[in-house]
Amino acid sequence: MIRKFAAILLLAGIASIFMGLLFTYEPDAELNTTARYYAERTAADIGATNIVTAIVVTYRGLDTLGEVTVLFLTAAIVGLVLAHGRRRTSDKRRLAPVGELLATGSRFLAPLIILLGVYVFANGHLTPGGGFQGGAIIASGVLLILLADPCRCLSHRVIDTVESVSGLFYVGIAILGIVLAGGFLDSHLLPRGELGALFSAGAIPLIYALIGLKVGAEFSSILAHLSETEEL
Amino acid sequence: MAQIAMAAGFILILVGFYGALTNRNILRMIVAFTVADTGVNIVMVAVGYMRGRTAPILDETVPVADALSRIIDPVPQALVLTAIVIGMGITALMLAFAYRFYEKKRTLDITKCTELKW
Amino acid sequence: MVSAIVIIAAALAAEFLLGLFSERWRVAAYAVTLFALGFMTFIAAEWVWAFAVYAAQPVEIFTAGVQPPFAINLRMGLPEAALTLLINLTGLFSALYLKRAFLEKGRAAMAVLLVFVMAQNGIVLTRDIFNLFVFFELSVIATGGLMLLSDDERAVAAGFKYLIVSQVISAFLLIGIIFSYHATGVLNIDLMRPDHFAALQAGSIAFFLMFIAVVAELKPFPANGWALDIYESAHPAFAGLFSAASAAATLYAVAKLLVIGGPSWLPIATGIGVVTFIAANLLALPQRNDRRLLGYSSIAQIGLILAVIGQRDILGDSYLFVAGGLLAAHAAAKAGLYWLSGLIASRDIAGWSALRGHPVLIFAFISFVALLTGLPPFPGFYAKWELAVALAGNGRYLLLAAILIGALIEAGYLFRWFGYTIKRDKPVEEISCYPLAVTAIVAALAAGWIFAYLWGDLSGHGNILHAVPLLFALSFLLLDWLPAWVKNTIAIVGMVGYFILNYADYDPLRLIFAVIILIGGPLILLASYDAHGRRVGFYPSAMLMYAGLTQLIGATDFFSFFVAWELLTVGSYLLILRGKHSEPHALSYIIFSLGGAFLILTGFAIASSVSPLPMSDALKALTGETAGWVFLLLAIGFMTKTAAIGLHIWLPGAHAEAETDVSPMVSGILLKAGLYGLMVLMLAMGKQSLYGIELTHAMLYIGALSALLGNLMAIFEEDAKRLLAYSSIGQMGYALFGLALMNHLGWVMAFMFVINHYIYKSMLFLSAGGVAKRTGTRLMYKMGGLITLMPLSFIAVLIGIIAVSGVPPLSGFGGRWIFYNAILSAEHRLPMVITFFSGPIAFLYLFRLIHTVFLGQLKDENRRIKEAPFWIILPQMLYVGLLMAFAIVPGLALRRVDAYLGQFFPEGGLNWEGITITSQFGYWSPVSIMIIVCVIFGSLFAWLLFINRRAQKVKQFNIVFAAERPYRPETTHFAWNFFAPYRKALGFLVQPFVTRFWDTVADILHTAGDLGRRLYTGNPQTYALHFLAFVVIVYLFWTGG
Amino acid sequence: MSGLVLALTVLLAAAMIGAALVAVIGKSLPIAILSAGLVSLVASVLFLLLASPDVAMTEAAIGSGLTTFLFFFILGRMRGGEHD
Repeated sequence: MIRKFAAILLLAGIASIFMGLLFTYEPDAELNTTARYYAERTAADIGATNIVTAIVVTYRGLDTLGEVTVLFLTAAIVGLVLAHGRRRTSDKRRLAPVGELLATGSRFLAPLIILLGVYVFANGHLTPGGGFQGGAIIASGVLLILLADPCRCLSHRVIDTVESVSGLFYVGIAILGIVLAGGFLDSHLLPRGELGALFSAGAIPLIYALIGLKVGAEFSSILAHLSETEEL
Repeated sequence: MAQIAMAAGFILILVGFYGALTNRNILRMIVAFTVADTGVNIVMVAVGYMRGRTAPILDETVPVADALSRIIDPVPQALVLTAIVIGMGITALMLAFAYRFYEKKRTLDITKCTELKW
Repeated sequence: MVSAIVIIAAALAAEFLLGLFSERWRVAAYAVTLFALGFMTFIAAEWVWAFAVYAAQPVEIFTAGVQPPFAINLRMGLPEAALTLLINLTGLFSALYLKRAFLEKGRAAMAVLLVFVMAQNGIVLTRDIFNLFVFFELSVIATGGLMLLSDDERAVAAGFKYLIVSQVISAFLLIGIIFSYHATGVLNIDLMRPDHFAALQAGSIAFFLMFIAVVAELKPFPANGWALDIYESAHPAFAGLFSAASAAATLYAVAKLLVIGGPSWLPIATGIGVVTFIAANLLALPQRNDRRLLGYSSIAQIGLILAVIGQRDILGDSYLFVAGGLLAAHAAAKAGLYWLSGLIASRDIAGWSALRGHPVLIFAFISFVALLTGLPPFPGFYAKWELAVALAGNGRYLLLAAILIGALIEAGYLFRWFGYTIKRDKPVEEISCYPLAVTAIVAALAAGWIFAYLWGDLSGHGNILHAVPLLFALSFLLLDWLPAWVKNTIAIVGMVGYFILNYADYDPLRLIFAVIILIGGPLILLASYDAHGRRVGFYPSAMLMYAGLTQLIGATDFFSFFVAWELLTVGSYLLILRGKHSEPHALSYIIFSLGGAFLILTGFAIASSVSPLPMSDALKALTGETAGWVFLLLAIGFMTKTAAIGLHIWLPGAHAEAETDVSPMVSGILLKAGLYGLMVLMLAMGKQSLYGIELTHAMLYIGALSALLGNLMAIFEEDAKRLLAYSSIGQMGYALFGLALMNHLGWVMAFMFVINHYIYKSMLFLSAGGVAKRTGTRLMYKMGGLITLMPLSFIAVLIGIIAVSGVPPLSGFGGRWIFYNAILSAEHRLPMVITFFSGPIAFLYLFRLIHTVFLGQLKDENRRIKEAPFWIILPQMLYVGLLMAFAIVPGLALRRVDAYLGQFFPEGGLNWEGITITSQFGYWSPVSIMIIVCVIFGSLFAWLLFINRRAQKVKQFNIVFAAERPYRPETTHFAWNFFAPYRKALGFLVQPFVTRFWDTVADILHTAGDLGRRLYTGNPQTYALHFLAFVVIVYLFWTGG
Repeated sequence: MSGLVLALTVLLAAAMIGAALVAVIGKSLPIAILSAGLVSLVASVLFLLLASPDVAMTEAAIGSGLTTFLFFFILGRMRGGEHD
C-alpha cells in the first residue's frame, strides 16, 4: 500500500515534469537544420528515396551498428542465461506431433514469409521498411517453423554463422568506407545509381540486406533459445 | 494532433511505470515496461510530426524539389526505429532473466529477490 | 596512426568473428578476445603517446563521410585517449583474470565482455547524444550479461535489478534527447549551446531529463541500490572493470553534457556529487562484506569526482588534472581491490587477513588504500591539494568541509579494514594465488605508481617521488628480503649520512629537530639490532616516517610541508600497527591524524590562495579574520599530533602497544613534528585573535590542562608503557604552554622540553620495553625487586625520572628553572598555577616506576630473568651519558637557539656567560648544582650504607595463601591501585569524558550508517522508486533554486 | 479531413490508454500481455497517422508481433507463475 502511494506521489511529480514539456511544446513550422539538410541532400548525395533509411543506414549508421550489436548481445546473453538450466536433449520430453495440416501449411508458408522479409529489406531504401522490419518478418517465419514442429531443433550453427558472417561483412563494409570513401560506414562505396531503382543508393541495399539477415538471425536465435527451454 | 499523441504517450509512460513499480509479478512488470516503451516511442514520433506534411519518402507525390516543404522531420523516426529494436532486445533479456528466476525460486514474486540488500 | 573508430570496429569484428567459432574452440575464441582487447589498447596507447609526447591536436572522426551534425562524429583528444586507454587496459586485464570463467561459459561470454568494453569506449568517444544513448544501452545489457559470470547465484538477480532500473532511466534519457533535439535542431553535443536550452522552458526540462538520466548511471545517492547489489555479487574481475571503466566513461559523458548545459548546472552536479560522497561513505561504515564495502566506496569516489566536475567554474583547466587524478587513483585502486578480493575465500573484511604472508599483496593493498584516501605520492593527493586550494580561494568553505569530512569517514573504514588484515587471526583457508589474477593485481599496482609519477610530473609543485628521503624509504621495499640487521645498518648509515650532508643548511631551530630526527633516530635504531629475522615491513614503514620528518623540517612551502606531514603520518601509522594489540589504537591514531591533517590542509589552502609566497612569508602576510581562522585551523591540526587534551585519546594506546623500539620513536621523535609545526606557525603569525579571544591565550590553557590531566591520568595507570604515554601528554602540555607564552623564555623552555623529552622518553620507553620483554608483562604490580636482576635498566630509569621530574641536578631542573623564569615574566596567572601544580604530580607516577618495578619483593616467576638485551641497553646508556652532558652544559644546544630566538623575541633572553646562565630573575649554574647534589647524595648514601652495614636479609614469603585465595589476586598487591586515595579526591578529573565524547561521535556515525543502508531493501521496484524520487528531488531543487 | 483525423487520433489515444490500463491493472496475465500487444498495434496505426510508415511497420512487426510471442513463449514455460 505504501509502495502504491509512493509510486503515485512520485509519478505525479514526474507527470508535472512531463506537463512542462507538453504545454510548452510548439511544433516546428519549418524543418530544422538537420532535417533540412536531409531533405535537400539525401536524394542527391545518397540516392535513397526513403530518407529514414538513408539516415538509419548511412548518416546515423553507427547507431544502427550499435543497435544490431544490442540484438547480438541480447541473443548471446539469452543463450547464456538459459544455457545454465538446459538439460541434455535426450532428457527432453517428446511432445505429441502437431497435425499434418499445420505441419504442411507451415512448411509451405515459412519460405514465403521469409521471402517477404527479404523483399522488405531489399526495398528498404525505396519504400517504408528495411532491415529491421524484414529481419522481424524472417524471424516470424522461423517462429512458425518452431511452432509447427516443436521437436525440431533449429540448428544454432546455421543461425550463428549467418549472424556472424553478415555482421563481419557489415563491419567490413563500414571499414572499407574509411579506405575507399569518406569515412566509416560511408555508403559511397558503390555507385549511387538511379534514384528509385532497386540497385541504387550506393551500399545501402547491401548494408540493409546484411542488417536484415543479421537481425533475422538474431531474433531467430533468441526464439530458438527460448523454445529449447524446459517447461517448468 | 501531435500534442494529443504526445499526451497519450506521456500517459502511457506513467501508466507503464505505475504498473512496473506496483505489480509484484515479474512478467507483469515486464509487460508494463513494454507499455511505457511504446509511450516513449509515441512521444518521440510526435515531436517530429509537422502538421500537413507527409512521410519522408520521396516518390511521385513528393518530388525531390518539394521535399523541403512537404515532408516531416525524418530524424525522430530514425531514432525511434533504433529505440524500438533496443527495447525489444531488453524485453527479451528480461524475460530470459525472469525464466531463470522462476527456475530457481519457482515464483515470479519480485519481492523474493532480496537476498542482496543493505 | 590508426583511427579511433577502429577501436569500436575491432571490437565489433572480433565479437562477430567469435560467432563463427565452434563451442569446442574456446581457447581459440579466448585468444581472439585477448587479441582484440590488446589491439584496442594499442590504438588508445598510440593516441595517448601522440597527444602527450608530440602534443598532437584533437582529431574529429566523421562517419558516413558527412560533417556533423548531419552524421555521427567521434572525437579523439587527450582526455579521450587517456580514458580509452584506461578502459581498454582494464578490460584486457579483466579478460586475463576471467580466463577460467570464459573457458567455462564459452564464446558468448567473451563477446559480451568485448561489447562492454566497446560500449565504454563509445561513450567516451562519441559526440552525439543519441549515439551516447545507444552505447549506454549496450553497456547496461552487457553488464546484465557479465553478471552471469559470477559464481554467486544472487548475481543474476542483481543483473535483473539493473535492467529494471535502467528501463526507467532510459525512458527519461530518450525523452530528454528528443526534446533537446527539438529545442536545438541537432543531436551533436558540440553544436548544442546553453542558450538553446535557456530560451525555452521545454528545452531546459529536456536537458534536465537527459542530465539526470546520465547522472543516474553514476549511481548517485539514493538511486544506487542496484549498483551495490551488482558490486557485491559480480565476478570480482568484472566488478573491478565495472567500477573502473564504466565510471570513467560515464563521468566523461556527464562532463560532456555539462558543457552544453551551461554553468547553471554545475552547482547541481556538485550537490549530487557531494551528497553521494558523504552518504555512501557513511553507509559504508557498518559494512562487513568486502565487495559491498568496495561498492559503497566506488560510489563515493564517483560522487566526489562528479563534485569536482561541478567545480569546473573555479578549477578552470586544472579540473582535468584534479578529476583525472581522482579518477586514475580510483580506477587503479578499485580494480586492484576487487581483483584482490577474488583471491580471498571469505567475504568478511576480517577474512582479508589471509593476505598476510604475501608481502607483495599486502603492499598492493596498502597502496590501493593510499590511492583511495589521497595520500602522497599518489594522484589523489595532488588532486586533493589543488581542489582544496581552489575551493578555499573562492570561499567555498562549506563544500571543502563536506568533502573532507566524507574523506575522513572513508579513510576510517579503509584503514580499519587494513588493520583487520594485518592484525586479525588468519583464516584457515589460504588465498588462491591464481597467476593471471595476481598478474592483473600487480598491473593495477604498477598503474597506481605510474599514475603517482605522472601526476607528480604534471603538478606545478614538483614530483613528490623525486624527494631523496622518500626514495630512500621506498628503496627498503626492494631490500625487504635482507636480514634485519643489514637493513638496520643501511638505515642508520643513510640517516646519519643525510644529516652530515645537509646539516649546514638548517637554521638553529631546524637544526635541533634535525639532530633529534637524523641522529636521535639512528640512536633508537640501535635497539632494533635486537630484532631477529627479516622483520618484513618494519623498515619501509619506519623509514617512511623518518623521511616524512626529514622532509618536514626541510619544507619551505605549504605543499611540501603538507606532503611531509602526510608521509610521516602514514609511516608512523604502519609502524604503530605492528604492535601486538595495537589494531584499534593505530586506527584511532590514523583517524585523528588525518582529521588534523585535513584541518592543516584547509589552513594551508586558505593561506596559499591568499598569497603565493613561501610558507612563513605567506603566513605573515595574512591579516584580519582570515589570519585568525588560519591560525586556529593550523594550531588545532598540529595539536592533534602533540595530543593536546581533548585530542589525546589516540596516544596512550598507540604509544603503549607499539613494539619496544617503536614506542621511543613515536614518542620521542614523532610527537616533535606537532611542536615543530606549532613553532613554525607561531613564529610566522605571532599572536592572533578571533572574535575577541586571543588564540595563544587559549593555547596556554590547553597546554596547562594537558600538563595537569596528562599527569593525573598517568598516576592511576598500572601499565608501565601507558604510564609513560600519558606522561607524554603532560610533557607536550608543558611545551605547548611554553610556546603559548609567546616570550623568549617560554620558547627556550619549549626547546628544552623538545630535547629533554626526546632523551628521557626514549630512554624510559626502552627500559620499560626491555623490562616488559623479560617479564612478559607491562603491568607494574606484577614486577618488583628487579633492581638486582636488571641493574642497568634500573640506572636508566632512575636517571630518567630524575630528569623528568625536574629535580636537580639533571636537565629537567634546567627546564623547570627556565619555566619559572618564563612564567614570572608572563601575565596569565591561572594556567600558570595549573602548570605549576602538575609538576609534583609527575613525581607521583615517576616514583612508581622505581618503587613498584625495581624495589620491593621479587616475584617467584621473575627469579630467573636476565638484564634486558644488549642492544636495548646500549642506547639507554648513551642516553644516560647525554642527559649528564646536557645537564652540565645545556648551552651546547640551547645557546644558539636562544640567540636565534632573539630575532623574534628580543627581550628577556638569557645570558650564557661562562658556566652560569643568567636571567633577569636570577642565575643557574649547572656545574655547581651538579657538584652540590652529588656531594649531598654521596654523603647521604655513604651514611645509609654505614648504618645498614649489619642489616639482616630476610626471606620473604607469599601471603596469598595465608587465607582464602582472593578472586582477583592483584587486588591484594600493595602496588595495585597505588594511588587509590588520590583517585577518591581527584578521580573526577580523569573520568574519560573525552573518550566518551569521541566514542559517541563514532557511535552516532555508525548508527546513522546502519539505519541509512536499510534504504536499500533489495527490491528492484524500491530501487526504481528511489530513482524517481531522485529525479523529483533534483527537479525541485533545480526549479526552486 | 483534418477533423476526421483528429477525431481518429483521439479515439486511438483513448483506446491505447484503455488497453494500457487493462495491461497494467487487469487480473489475468495472458490478457495483460494481449492488451500490451494491442497498445503496440494501435500505436502503429497512430504512427501511420503521424506520417511515419517506417516506425509503424517496425512497431507492428516487433512491438506487437514478436514481443507478444516472446511473452507467450515464456508464459507457456512457467505454468503457475502467473498467479504470483
